[in-house]
Amino acid sequence: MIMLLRHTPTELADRKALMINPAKTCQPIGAMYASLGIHGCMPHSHGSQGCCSYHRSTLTRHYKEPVVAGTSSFTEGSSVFGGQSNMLQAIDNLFTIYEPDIVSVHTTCLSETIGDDLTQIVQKAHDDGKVPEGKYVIYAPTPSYVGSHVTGFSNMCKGIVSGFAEKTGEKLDQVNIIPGFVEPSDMEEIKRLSSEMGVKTVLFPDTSGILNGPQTGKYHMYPKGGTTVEEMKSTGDSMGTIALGSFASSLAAKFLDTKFKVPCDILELPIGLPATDRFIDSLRKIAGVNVPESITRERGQLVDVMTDMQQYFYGKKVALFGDPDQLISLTEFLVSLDMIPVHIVTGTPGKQFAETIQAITKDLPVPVNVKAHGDMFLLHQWIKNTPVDLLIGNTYGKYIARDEDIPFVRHGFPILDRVGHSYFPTVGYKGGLRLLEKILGALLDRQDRDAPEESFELVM
Amino acid sequence: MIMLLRHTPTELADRKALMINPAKTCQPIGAMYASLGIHGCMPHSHGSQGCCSYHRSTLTRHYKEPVVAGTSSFTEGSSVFGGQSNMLQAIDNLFTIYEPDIVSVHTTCLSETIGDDLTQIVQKAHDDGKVPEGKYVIYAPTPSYVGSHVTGFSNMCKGIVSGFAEKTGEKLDQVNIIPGFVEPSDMEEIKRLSSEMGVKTVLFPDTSGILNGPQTGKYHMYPKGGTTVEEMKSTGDSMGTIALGSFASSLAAKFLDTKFKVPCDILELPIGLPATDRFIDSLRKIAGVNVPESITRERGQLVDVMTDMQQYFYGKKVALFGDPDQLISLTEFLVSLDMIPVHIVTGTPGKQFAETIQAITKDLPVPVNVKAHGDMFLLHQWIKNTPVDLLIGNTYGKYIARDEDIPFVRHGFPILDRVGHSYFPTVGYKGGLRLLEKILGALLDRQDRDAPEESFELVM
Amino acid sequence: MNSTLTDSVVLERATDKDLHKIKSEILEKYPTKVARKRAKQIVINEPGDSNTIPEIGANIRTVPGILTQRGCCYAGCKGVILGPTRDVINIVHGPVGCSFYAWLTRRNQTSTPSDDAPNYMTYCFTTDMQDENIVFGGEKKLKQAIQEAFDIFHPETISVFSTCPVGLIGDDIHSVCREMKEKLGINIFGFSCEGYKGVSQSAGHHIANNGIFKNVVGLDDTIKGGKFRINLLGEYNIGGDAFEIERILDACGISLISTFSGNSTIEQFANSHTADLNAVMCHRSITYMAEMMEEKYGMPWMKINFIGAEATAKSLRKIAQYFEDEELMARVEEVIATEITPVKEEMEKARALCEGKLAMLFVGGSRAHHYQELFAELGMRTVSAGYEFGHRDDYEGRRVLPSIKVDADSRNIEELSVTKDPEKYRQRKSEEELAKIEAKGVEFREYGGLIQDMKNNTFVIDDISQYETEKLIEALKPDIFCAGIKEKYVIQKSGVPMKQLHSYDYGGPYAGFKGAVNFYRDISRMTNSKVWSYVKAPWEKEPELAATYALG
Amino acid sequence: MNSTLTDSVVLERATDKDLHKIKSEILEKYPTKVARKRAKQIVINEPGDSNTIPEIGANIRTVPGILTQRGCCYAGCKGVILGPTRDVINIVHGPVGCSFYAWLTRRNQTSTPSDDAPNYMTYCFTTDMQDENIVFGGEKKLKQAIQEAFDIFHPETISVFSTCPVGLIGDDIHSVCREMKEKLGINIFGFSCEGYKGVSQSAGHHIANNGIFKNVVGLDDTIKGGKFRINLLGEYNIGGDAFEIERILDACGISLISTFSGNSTIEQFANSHTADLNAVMCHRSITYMAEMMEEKYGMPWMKINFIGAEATAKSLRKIAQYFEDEELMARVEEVIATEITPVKEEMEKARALCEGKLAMLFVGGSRAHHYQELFAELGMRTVSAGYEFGHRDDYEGRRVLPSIKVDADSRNIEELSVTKDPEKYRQRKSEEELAKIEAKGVEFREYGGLIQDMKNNTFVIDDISQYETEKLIEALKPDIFCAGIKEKYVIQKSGVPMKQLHSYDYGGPYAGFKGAVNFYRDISRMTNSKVWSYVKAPWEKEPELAATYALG
Repeated sequence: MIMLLRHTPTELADRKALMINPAKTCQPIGAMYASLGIHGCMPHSHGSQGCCSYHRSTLTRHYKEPVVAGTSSFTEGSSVFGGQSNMLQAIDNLFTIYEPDIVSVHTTCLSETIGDDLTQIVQKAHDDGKVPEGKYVIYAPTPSYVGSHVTGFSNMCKGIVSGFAEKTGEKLDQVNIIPGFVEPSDMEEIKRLSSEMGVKTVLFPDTSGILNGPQTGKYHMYPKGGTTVEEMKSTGDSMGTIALGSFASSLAAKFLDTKFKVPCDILELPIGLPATDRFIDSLRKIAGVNVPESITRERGQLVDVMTDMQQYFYGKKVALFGDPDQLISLTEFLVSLDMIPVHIVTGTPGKQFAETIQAITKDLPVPVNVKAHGDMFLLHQWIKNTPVDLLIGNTYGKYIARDEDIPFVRHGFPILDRVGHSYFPTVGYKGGLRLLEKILGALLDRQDRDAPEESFELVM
Repeated sequence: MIMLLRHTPTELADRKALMINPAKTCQPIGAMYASLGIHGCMPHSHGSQGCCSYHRSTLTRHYKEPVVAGTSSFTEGSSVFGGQSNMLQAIDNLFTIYEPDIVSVHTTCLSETIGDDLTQIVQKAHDDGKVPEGKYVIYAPTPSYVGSHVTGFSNMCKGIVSGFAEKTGEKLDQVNIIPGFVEPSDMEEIKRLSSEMGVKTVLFPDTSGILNGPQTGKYHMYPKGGTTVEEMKSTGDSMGTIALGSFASSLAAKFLDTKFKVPCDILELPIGLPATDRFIDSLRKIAGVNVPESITRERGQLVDVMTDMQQYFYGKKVALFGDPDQLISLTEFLVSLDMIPVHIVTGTPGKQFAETIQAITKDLPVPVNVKAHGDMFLLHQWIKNTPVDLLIGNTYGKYIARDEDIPFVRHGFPILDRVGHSYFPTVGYKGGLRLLEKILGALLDRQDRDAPEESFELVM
Repeated sequence: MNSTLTDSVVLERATDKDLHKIKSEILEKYPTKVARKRAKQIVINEPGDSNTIPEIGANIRTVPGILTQRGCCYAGCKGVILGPTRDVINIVHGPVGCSFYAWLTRRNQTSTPSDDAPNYMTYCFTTDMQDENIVFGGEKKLKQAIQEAFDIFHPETISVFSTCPVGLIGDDIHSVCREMKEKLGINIFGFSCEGYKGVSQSAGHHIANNGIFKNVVGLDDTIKGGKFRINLLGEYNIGGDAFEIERILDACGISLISTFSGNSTIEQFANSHTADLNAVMCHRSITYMAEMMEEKYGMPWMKINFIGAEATAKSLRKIAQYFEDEELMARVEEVIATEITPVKEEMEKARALCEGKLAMLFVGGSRAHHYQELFAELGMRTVSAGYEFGHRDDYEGRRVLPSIKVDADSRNIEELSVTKDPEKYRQRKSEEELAKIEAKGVEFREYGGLIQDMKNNTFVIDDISQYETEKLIEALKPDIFCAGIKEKYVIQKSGVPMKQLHSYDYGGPYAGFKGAVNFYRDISRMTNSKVWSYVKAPWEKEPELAATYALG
Repeated sequence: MNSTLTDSVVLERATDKDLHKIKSEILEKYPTKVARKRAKQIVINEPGDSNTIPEIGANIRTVPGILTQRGCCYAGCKGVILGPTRDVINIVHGPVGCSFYAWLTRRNQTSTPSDDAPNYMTYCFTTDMQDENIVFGGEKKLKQAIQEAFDIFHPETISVFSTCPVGLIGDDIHSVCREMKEKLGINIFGFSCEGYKGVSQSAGHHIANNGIFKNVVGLDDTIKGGKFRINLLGEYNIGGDAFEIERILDACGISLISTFSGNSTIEQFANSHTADLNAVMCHRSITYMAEMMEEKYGMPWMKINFIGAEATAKSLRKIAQYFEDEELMARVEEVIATEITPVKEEMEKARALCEGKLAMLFVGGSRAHHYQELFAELGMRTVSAGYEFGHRDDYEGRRVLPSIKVDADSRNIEELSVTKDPEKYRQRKSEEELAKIEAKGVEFREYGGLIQDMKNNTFVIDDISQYETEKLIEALKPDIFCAGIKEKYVIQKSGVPMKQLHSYDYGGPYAGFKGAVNFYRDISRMTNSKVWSYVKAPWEKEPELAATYALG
């Protein structure tokens, strides 16, 4: 078979400047995704048209759903004289033509390099009467040359609370949850778990219902779903905030803490048993509720499959790449399954990533390769040097999986070639079951494929 | 590669006596499964030990859960003199040692051939004081030489209502649902959908919580879950019965109708869009409720994936085998996806099966092979004559799938080599989404596997 | 383009709806200035004399916030033109995103002869600029990146693409490229294709053409191929289109020296000036190249079109006529005769299911035009069409070129001044010879516009907005809508099947004879699928309750 | 069996618990008659002189309703003995279930030399009797089924198995088989192995042995193999055990003429009487065959055991001693020396993680005994064990045989009367020669019981019930429990890892040297896995609420 990544050598070479096959993309797409999780919101990309077009395309390919957003359509002129007039015109047009409740602006490397001041431009939009009564413009700086799409998501989460959160002085019996850069299905599952716990929550952003919407024969630009203005305003009065995933969610949580004294608990994404345990336990403690039987039962089902199928997980080597919050929880989950995550790469920078992974994997019997601000080329080289039994990552992983003939489980962003991720969660205990089903399926399909006649198993 | 079913010739030959590679098994296992869906129930197999052992083993391998049941342990003597004394002793021992609320007896070919009269023996057990106060013995005749495991399930459903149902004269605001021979996850999903509709239901049998239970570190012979005695008693007072799957569920429904004038609606299993639509619509009409937004939304999500992914389904030929109720709904679902189910085999006898399938497939552009009381050997021969793009069936299908190199989706009973079926439903709209994810996954994995370099797709 | 459609039924109306009313309803919602601008870009093909071609606003700035589907200059340069060439390492100089989004997302196929042959298309290379590179400049990092690419891969060619911030901070990528070219001894060159240049992808095509022409074309004078040697320009091998065209050309005995750019190599580009004819598919993106090559090397160009069975046949004949070779003409007729029968059969089958249905096409810079051929073959009516990044000539025909005023956005894109190459120029045909061929109905240096090929009472809309799309669907209720991935699910949520004409929805090929068959099948599948009948739930269709009883 | 364990530490107690107390607590719950019966089947290995072997109730009827794990006669005949033989079409005459449940569910592996070689093990054949067959008899259908099997597959052998109703309605399968054998000219024979016969699978083994002996053994007199020619009896190639044993025998230069029955063929059975020694693994299921072959053909048999590295070495030595060949003995020592080193290494590694842990084994008719070898090698203590279908000799040793009274259930199983074959009998070793070899510590026609090999203060329980299993786990808290699939999840729900010793949980092989390594690894994985630490939720471990606030 002809190799798709035939030029990737086994020998590692130090690279200082060239990124090859990135395991991240840029901030604005994360900001756009977060904005889509607000009800009645039109995301707006302050930059040249290409950014917006690329982000919409990528999000659309991942969700197979409409993704609309405005762009300031910078020309060479705007790049010289600044984007204010483009943005003012855009705000006017968006509110006039598309009638959103909110326009949520994020910047790009272009407008950031120029130095456009969003605070000032938005103020001017208000002053010029471009923002209709009762409508909102929120914004976040998301320079593409800092961090990654996860950072952009994080910045827009902060943009949401800094744009909306208020403190009335009256505490509300509710908990804020920032779900992190996860699927709409995950956000829905986090809401279901919280509601099952009897805890009233404000989850933001919330793309469920928006990026996994129904086919109804009628297109709705602003579908049912998303966090409402009222909910977002109320976050300053909440009893606490649970931030899921420190890379994606801690910024907004800390803002609420600092500005409104809403205390926050920064947890890992509830992917896998141990992390979900901590999420449920945190909810329990913050809200002073008992964990209902129904959730303990879901948990027990997950543990049941873990114990029943342990032989198939045990000792299997895994390579994984993706976003740091996802990888941290996934790695912990794999370790809890007696699996061995040996190569772990995120494209997102941040030195605490490697430290966290090293702490999780410290008892493993083999050395673990881990890198933040790494790329898939490096991951592939690691795999060539130490082969693995399983690869977990986004769709781009399929090229490595094919060349190296490794069972492959799609997880993360973007998944461009399969459906399911937006409908079925991987967070929570049920999400853990889904992951186990997928991992087992990949491993057992391989065993079936490679089994000689005499050991092709009926029962597994 | 060495062929696993190398002796299967392409040429079809008429067979009158030899069944090869059955697509069914015998009644008692279906009865045992149904009995497990009653809370506090100990199934009991009235026959020789092997039956019980085989049924427990097969159910255990499918569910990866404890399955306990008693046996009358016939010896040569009992076979000559009748099994009454063994059964009386068994009833005594079961109640004494294992303290069930209910012992649910089914027969076997052995005890049926002998002619043991369960009504009489159970009466004697009561008369002899072997049935403690407040405890129950119910029973069903399940001769292995009639019908199949589905028939056994059906007979035990009737055994349940004939053993428990009462009419107090006071109608209850509730609907009986007989879910058919489906997974615990399916039963749970049917309950969820009903509850979401605001309809109070008695679902029986109900194996959810029993055959997909949690790992808690403590074994419970009678786990939480299952239909309770009170619920089963109340079925005679219900406003109506929805029987899902005429092969598995109509017998009990008709019994309630005839004996207690509880009207019944006999529907197909709610697998796939059209059949789920009919189930929801029937619930709506019987209970006089509106379909809530939440369910319409789930439906819309399923339609959305159907429309978005139509190109991958369209025109794909499918072979499927399994139980008649499952196959009828699955076939209809595949047709609604523009797929072409070309070979359909159930081992269960019943001439209405072929008629129903023919009606569903009448507009297909190719002739459809369908057979009730058929076997997998025939299916395999059909496939050799007209190859297919996909095979759907229980674990035994993997031998055909491997020999003929066909993408394979496991569905039905038994699934012995994968997990997931007992946790994630295939009924309802969410179940439809799961099926679509699995079917698409199988088709696209194959496309990826076979794609030459130039057409290995990133986006699908 | 003279389509089968226009030949027969020029005056037929595509719809009976009052398009003027619809247009004013659409414009009503816009702020005044926007409405005025959009009014020029929304043209109604009037009933009556089809020789009056209305003027359209095109290749002008998009209104900010209007929800355009357009992309940027970088997308046109890297994504479209350089993307499908496998033996060059394309390093995107900038923050990670631009490179990431263009990574394998255009569905150009490439087929290498062996596992030894270079193919870097599956890779994504970027300098991943960080904030310090923005502050202190990125030239050093770029230089290092080129070095690392060379050390690891040893490619024969490296190209570099500037993204937005690079232009602003003033990194001189061209001098970096020159320096590294000298140092490493391989061909290295750059494109200043910052996203903000021009008004759409179109600017990037021009920049890409210029770069390839300057840095690659003419480097290899080896004469390859047989007697009839052509280049195919503007064919990007989406879904294997180029493979099908290659198959047909091969059957006809025509040698393909290079394709700009699909299943292409830098090696072929370098040798492309040795061909004897440039056959141009997507005139929008590549005519620059055809013109410069004619000027410098003396080879004529003609517009051809392999989308549609009739169009394919016609294009083959045109090429054969150019070569004025009886044997070739006979061979071409033979190929057409063999190929066309099964195509016609499939066409009839599909036509029975599709005839009379309505299509809309809003895509690209020539596709919205070309694909009307295929719809016409199916008896379907195109009721509205337009380009995402077309110019006026793409709508009105090349003849309109002299009357187009060059605005500031276009002026910023370099126009190369090209002259005859003293050594390599070779006039393939004299003007007299060309005139003689033209007299037989073959045009050179010419292409028709979309407007003249469309029926009367149709909409032609440039740079259509999301809002206009919605209104149009509501008003005209098409049976199929063709555009790109961004529009895909917006359209489908309205219950209208949507066909992507960039990616072909991962189907195809649609070019040539076999491609036409694929298209017929796909369109008849999409417009006749059962799935759309399930959009409404039974309780939505029949909401009355025959309540057996009501629950407490 | 003389295990490494018993050699060294006979008197060590396996547990300090008061087993008498536990036993009476268990019996307390039973109805009086049941308690009395079970009391005999629950034996405590007393501290003290290990030569006193307590008597145990075994191979007696199961109490109805007690929740036994036992299967039936058919399972023993078709499932165990005939199942693993690939070149015979096994038609199960009866309703569908019996054939279905035995379809590929025992994990016997088979490896054919080529795609031409017959392998029917992946197929399931049944007459699928319907009610009319029960009423009017099924002989005609059976005849027709045999004909159809012949017409489609052209096998060389067909066998037929009676299931429960067949015996009751009186179908004479044997006469049908004879008739069809005559008609078709291939070997066809039947087994009257109705499920109600005997008290467990064990009856089926006997019936199977009789059938194979009568109908197959001795049919082919060809002398195959080398100088040292043996049969392996009672090795069913679960998880590839036989492959590992074949590998080792091959390395030693010992020819395996046949295996009864794993990776086996009818062809080998037919030829098996030409071997010079029967080496018996699972004595429970197959000693019948060894005895009959010795009687009729004159070849001695000895008990061997390939479960456990030491046991494997010892068994190889015994075989070598039988042949009294220096070269063979040297070769065997060489093989052992080479193989044992890596095994020992793995043993030590695993032992470090497993030492002192407790095991329970309730399975089969010899496995519960054999596998104690492996646990001993890991330093694990077997605190309870028993068989599902063992007889008293399996517990107490073969010496007890004369004292066992034959009850009604056993009497119904045919005992073949076997005599010397006038032509084929050949005495391999005279009684004197055997005595000479025995003097060196090799026993013939002998096997020890499980009880004598177990430590003091352990439970030995025959036909253990579900209830007893639960109580035992509660009382003795084992670290691992070995049994079959029916017990698997019951045990695991109690938080105790459970190892299937029928299917090996789809792992293995566990026999021989490589198998031992697999076992060490699996057991150390299972008894040291992280997953068990997650059984309790954090809120179950620490249920107090540090309520930040309470919601309304």
